[in-house]
Amino acid sequence: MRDLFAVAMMFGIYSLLTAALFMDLDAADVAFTEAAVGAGVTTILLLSSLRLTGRWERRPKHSPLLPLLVVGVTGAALVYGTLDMPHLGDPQAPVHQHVAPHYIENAPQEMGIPNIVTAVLASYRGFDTLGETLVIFTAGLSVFLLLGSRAGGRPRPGKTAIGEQPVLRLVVKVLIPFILLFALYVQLHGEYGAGGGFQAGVIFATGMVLYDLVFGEGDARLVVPARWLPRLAAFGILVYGSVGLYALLHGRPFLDYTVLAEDPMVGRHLGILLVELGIGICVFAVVLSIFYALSGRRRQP
Amino acid sequence: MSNVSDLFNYWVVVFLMMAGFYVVIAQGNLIKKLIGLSLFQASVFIFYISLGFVEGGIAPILEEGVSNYANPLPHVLILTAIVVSVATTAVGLALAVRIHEAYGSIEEDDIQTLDLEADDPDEAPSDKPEDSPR
Amino acid sequence: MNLGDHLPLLAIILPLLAAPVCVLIGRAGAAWLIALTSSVLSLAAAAALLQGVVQERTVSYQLGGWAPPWGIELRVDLLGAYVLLIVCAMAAMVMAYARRSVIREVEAALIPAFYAALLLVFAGLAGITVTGDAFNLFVFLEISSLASYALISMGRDRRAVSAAFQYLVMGSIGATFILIGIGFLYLMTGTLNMQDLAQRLPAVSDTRTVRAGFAFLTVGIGLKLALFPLHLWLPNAYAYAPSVVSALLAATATKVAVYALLRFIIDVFGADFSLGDMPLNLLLILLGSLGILVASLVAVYQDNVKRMLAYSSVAQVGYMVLGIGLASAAGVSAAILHLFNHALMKGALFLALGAVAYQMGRVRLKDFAGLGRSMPWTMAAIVVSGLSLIGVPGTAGFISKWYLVLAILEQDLWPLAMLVLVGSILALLYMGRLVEAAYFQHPEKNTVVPREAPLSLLLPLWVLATANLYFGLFTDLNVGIAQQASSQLLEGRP
Amino acid sequence: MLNAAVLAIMVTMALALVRAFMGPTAYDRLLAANLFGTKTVLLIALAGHALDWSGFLDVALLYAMVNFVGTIAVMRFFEYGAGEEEE
Amino acid sequence: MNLLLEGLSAACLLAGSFLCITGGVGLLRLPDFFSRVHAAGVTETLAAPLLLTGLMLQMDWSLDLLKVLLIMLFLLATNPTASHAMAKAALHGGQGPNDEKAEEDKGSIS
Repeated sequence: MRDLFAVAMMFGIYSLLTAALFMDLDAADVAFTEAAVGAGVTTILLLSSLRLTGRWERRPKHSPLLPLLVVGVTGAALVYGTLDMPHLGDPQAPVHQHVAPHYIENAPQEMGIPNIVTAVLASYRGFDTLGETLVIFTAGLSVFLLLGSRAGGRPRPGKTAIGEQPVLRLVVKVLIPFILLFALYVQLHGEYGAGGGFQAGVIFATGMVLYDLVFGEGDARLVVPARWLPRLAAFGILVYGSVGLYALLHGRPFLDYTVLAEDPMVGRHLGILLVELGIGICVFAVVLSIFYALSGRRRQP
Repeated sequence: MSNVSDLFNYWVVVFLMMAGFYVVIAQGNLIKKLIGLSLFQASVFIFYISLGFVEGGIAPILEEGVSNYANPLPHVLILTAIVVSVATTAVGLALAVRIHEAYGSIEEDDIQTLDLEADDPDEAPSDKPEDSPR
Repeated sequence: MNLGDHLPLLAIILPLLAAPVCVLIGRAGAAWLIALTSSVLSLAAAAALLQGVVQERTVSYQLGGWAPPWGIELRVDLLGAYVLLIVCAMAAMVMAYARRSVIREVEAALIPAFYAALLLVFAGLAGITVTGDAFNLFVFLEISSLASYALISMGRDRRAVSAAFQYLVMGSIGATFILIGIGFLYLMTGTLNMQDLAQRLPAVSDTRTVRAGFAFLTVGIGLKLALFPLHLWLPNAYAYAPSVVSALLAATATKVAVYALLRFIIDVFGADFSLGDMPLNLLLILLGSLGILVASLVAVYQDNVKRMLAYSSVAQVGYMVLGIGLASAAGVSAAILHLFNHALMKGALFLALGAVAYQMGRVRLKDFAGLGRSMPWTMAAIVVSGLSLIGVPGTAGFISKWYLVLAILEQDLWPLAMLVLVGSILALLYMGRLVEAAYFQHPEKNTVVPREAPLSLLLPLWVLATANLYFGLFTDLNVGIAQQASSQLLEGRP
Repeated sequence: MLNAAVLAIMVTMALALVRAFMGPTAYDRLLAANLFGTKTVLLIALAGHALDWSGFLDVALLYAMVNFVGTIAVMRFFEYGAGEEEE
Repeated sequence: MNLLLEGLSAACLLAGSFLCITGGVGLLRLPDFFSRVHAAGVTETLAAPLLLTGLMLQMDWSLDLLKVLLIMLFLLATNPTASHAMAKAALHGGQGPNDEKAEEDKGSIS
């Protein structure tokens, strides 16, 4: 498979199948994220960088013996590790005995929201999610450092991306409001079903990317100029951080949402919503800035 | 020694991991290495999620009259890990683009030969001109 | 809960949230100021935390108000506070030093983002030392390494970008191995909190899954540690990165990885399991000694001084790993001591190289010809920290080597003691080349004679150089804490 | 009855995969990938109802969108790739 | 009443799956790219709504029903456009609709 475009598409299919597998393993949220990210963002980023680095791959010259050996050893260690594992899905496995039951029993009383995953994500292990948002922020920062926002010459307003496609432009014009609305639905729906700040941010960005693809990035940059995006991402993180720090002012430990309102339940609701909003803004800004940096760059041979 | 047939799904995951790991090590093209890397990470996620699967349970979204739910903790870990995997791939792609501009190719062998060609590693004219578009 | 209770959190939240503020403000001068103030404040928090921990052994901080196994807990014991202090101290020094060096090496438009990334590397490393949750450690590790990939690629030489890519690939593989290891442990115990893991592991410690998990974790951390066979990414990464970045990474990154290794091997798995049942102590001793020999030998033949110091870092990591491999209280305390002293030495040396790069633009051995006269202060600092690297009595390096040799002799492993001596001699060799070039060679005719580096570069450099001497002479503070930390770690559980 | 439909979809996906591997021109691969994506949306919808998963319809809707955007992206970047240089 | 519903949904599902398979086979067998676009078009734009209506008939009135309807509308909007855009792009890509010669040499290059 030496045509890297085909490899990128195959990778899209692979991550799609992984998302379907997650669905089957009862992981709705994770399937949602994997589909939005694996098939959507990664494929688009891959394609836009392949545009810059060339589509064809040369046959590697050196012999595959050493890699095979290393892979074999690691694989043997992994299989050795799996021998004592409990079977798939057996309820007696230690995993389901210790920490998890607490989440399932107490989440309704303490949080009052049906989606336990969002409850654990935003409140029980909120610090992990702050770390996760910072990882995304670091990625956006690194791509900004590497490719710079103004790189690749000034945006070419009005240059249509795919030649003359009047039909496509019309349909996309109708679709984009729907996509952005769907993203908003996912953002606010995080507590009741699959969804949340991170997936919503990605869908927002995909909507803008679609606009950029079809109408040429000149127009897209007029709508959301590239200069704002790093600041927007920073703003998203500060929203998250300030919700946490607010608890500090009241003498409660960091990220304790009960201080936000008298009744702790309402406080936690509010906290989770605010936090998800912060993540959504940050992810949207980062994904879009990475796409701009890659697609806006002129091809240097 | 639990009978082996039940562990089948772990071995599928192990095979996927090793496929991804092999691509990262053996392939010369930098972008293919990145794809192999995210393949490797994706299969680790499948492993995590298969930990949390409970026979007959449903997705961890509370509904009346249902008591048996899948374990939510691995899902939370994986949501974070997917983000990490995407972030690494994005930075890797940006690096690959910069390497292509600096070296003219993203094949690992070419990069090594170009580096060795420069006789005095630091004297090499290859020092990026100051005005390269950042 | 007054301010004192929030210390573990403040030490890492300040730089974490200062990074987005730097990007938001977007002006270079302000970004540097924010970076400096936040690292100095977290240094103060770390110092206060160390006082607190010295009295009451461990400080625990529950995030979001949830009890440990369910919520995430920041748990700081003596070792954690000690490593946090050195990380914050080195970060404060590097930030104070950075202003002029960054202006010269980084394009103006990118400087605010550069400082934000520096803060994120520092915050990620500080987070690793503070967190008590295994998965949280993975997240912080990922933050610091992701930020360091971009920073390394900012170097002026085009090889910086390919070095950053190699580091990204090997770093991500290491991180994924750690993730697999944590997954195996979680599978068998059902928890992620390190203390909880420590209690629940002995029951399942003879199963193959835990052993495989242990192996993956050790290899993953070994990759991050640049342990001998897995160190290939380090020389290029440190050599071609901007001088400020290589200073910060050399002084802190590998040290925090050693801390993580200690935390997992002794705290989570228990010393008798990891160093007794599993053949890890032999492995560590073997790899450590190999690392010392091979890396020092290669360092002698390097032309680029930064690469030389990078190889010497790999050798010094070999010493620490050797200490851990001895599996004795003395050995572990020697490793902790060396962790502290090595941060001082490498920090000073890389800052000095930054000063030379600031004046000369490049740091090859030829550029050092005649520097003894033209940049006296910088060269004097290099000599002082070089002596500390070799382990001359009266410097911090000597103390850690002394305690390491004592620990070795305790188990009368004569060959190892000889090995440490040979390592010091090799260090004498490659530092000698540098000093000889600086003081006894004359610069080529046509090169311009550089002036001395500006004061803002020299001050932090000299603070670190004198710290090398201070900790060489007054050893009670340093050695006391190291021995207490290692005994607390080891007697934590039999 | 649902299972029969799910089976039919799976067969079509397999055929699409064969075309994706074999397809001489890159356009064939693109076509096959697009078809594969649409079929997966249907698969998730039908299988979700049959095995009564929860929250599967959001995933199906999202995937229809992502598949469309992916196809447009490939066409956009493919045109650049083919147009400018043939290595 | 629900017998009628059952029968109708069974019929829809059957027709949908039949079209699906014919489209798939068509995708493999047809020689030229543009005829394959037609085959793919059949499955995407006809079989999909049939299958989804079959599904909708089986579901009771709920939010899910609305979502399936939404998916159907979305598919109806995007698939024809995608096929149209692909055909147009292929045309631009220099691959004439039914000139066999162009098919062979074009095949070798890309």
